Amino acid sequence: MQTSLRRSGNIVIVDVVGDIDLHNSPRLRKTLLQTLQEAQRVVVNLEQVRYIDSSGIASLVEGLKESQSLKSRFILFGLSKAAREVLRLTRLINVFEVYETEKQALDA
Amino acid sequence: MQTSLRRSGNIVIVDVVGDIDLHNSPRLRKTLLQTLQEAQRVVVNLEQVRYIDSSGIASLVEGLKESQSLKSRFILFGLSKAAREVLRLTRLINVFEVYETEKQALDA
Amino acid sequence: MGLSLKLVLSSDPRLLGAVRGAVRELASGAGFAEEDCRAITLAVDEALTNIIRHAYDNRPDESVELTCRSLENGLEFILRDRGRPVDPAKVCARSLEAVTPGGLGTHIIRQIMDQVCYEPLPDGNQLRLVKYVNKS
Amino acid sequence: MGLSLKLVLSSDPRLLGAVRGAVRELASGAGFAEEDCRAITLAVDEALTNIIRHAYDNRPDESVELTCRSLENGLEFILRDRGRPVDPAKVCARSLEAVTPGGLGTHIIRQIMDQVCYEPLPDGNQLRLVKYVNKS
Ligand SMILES: Nc1ncnc2c1ncn2[C@@H]1O[C@H](COP(=O)(O)OP(=O)(O)O)[C@@H](O)[C@H]1O
Ligand SMILES: Nc1ncnc2c1ncn2[C@@H]1O[C@H](COP(=O)(O)OP(=O)(O)O)[C@@H](O)[C@H]1O
Repeated sequence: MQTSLRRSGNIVIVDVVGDIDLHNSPRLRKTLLQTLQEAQRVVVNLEQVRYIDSSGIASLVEGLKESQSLKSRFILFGLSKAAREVLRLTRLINVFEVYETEKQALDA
Repeated sequence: MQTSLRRSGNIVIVDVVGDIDLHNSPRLRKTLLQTLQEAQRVVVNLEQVRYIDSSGIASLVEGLKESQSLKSRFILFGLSKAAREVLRLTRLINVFEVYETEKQALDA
Repeated sequence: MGLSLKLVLSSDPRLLGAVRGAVRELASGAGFAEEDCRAITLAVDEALTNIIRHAYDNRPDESVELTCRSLENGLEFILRDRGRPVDPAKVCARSLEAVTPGGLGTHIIRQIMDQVCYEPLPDGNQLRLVKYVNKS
Repeated sequence: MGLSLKLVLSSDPRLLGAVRGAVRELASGAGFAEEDCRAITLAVDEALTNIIRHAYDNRPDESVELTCRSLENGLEFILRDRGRPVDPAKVCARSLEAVTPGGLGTHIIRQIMDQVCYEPLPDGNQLRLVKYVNKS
């Protein structure tokens, strides 16, 4: 898994690429929590996520919780099939703010 | 591996999809040799070949030899990275008639 | 004839990707649709992740065995470890209605697999997972 | 700590895809570039194919062991079988200049791997393959 950040004003877009599993979900968690300290809105791009397991989903849930306590926004977009399926299985897909495209996520 | 045939006049295009290995290269070989009995020109589409090993290359070489003895044509196009790399390693890339696109292969 | 592939690995999360690679291809070769291949891969990965985290408390140098077998109409996965036993009361213990980061793995496994059977062995633990083709 | 993954499989060509899936991910996790990952996968597959065809004469129910280990700067693969021994005179015996369908596998293995070592064992055969990162 690789993450990279793109900033525009108060918004940070986190592009996540590859497989998210027990090996690297702690790194994703750290990136998300740090980014939330620095931006009013964190937008996570999951288009290139080939695989994500429950530890990766747990990192996203932690991001969501942190954003709620910071009163900032935490948004997902471009869910790959893998990401969509796991969020469905765990019944968490409606808990997140999810958009199809980056533009929708930025405009929301 | 899946193969499917498209006919237009004396030409048959063989679309090969997936992994070609010891398990299925005998099937590829059979398809190629049969098709060569029925068409003046056999054009093999390797765009969707994710993997090919030496047994797959051997099947292509047999197709080539058969076409030479039948005085028909045996053409490859759209080599995937995997196909290109194995044909390079085995120094066979220049032995075949190879084109980039289907159009080039049909017009040649 | 049935196919059988056994993987013996250390309990190191860096090996999960390789196991997934094998399981994904096995599932695809067994005739599962793409979405099922992804699901099966996920379930086996979650089972391994649980062994690493709970049976072995994240110690990366313990041993895990994963035996994959083709059935007439599906695939069977048997995982074996020599770590702490599973407390059945903790499996699928949380409700999926609550929004918390933990406790998702066993739910995922049960939702995907047709058979999920935790069994203590004399010298460790076994988890048997079965998925049938064309049965949702 | 070095990673180690052992695969024990029957000598059935239908399992080659699963082995490739594991090897590809291992190579990627070990830091090899995509093209090298494809090449390493190919070399290991060719070595297995040769065991199935030559050591076991295409009998699909014999056993093969593939042990994959991470080195400080690469990957090592050890293949073991209990079949017919390799005749060293036949390895890379043909010229690559001739256009014939057979005899390509051992050339492919030698061109890709940095170390290729066939070794007889008391009860079978071993092939050791090593590929280093960033060494062409
Ligand atoms: N292989 C295992 N060995 C020991 N305990 C396990 C195992 N798998 C699951 N458990 C127990 O079941 C609980 C629920 O597991 P799970 O649903 O995967 O969520 P989590 O791993 O986040 O706790 C674990 O916390 C653990 O107590
Ligand atoms: N694992 C093996 N066991 C026994 N013999 C082998 C093995 N690998 C290679 N050989 C010998 O080396 C020869 C060359 O192998 P290779 O280059 O892969 O081409 P091919 O398999 O098409 O003959 C084989 O024909 C066989 O005699």
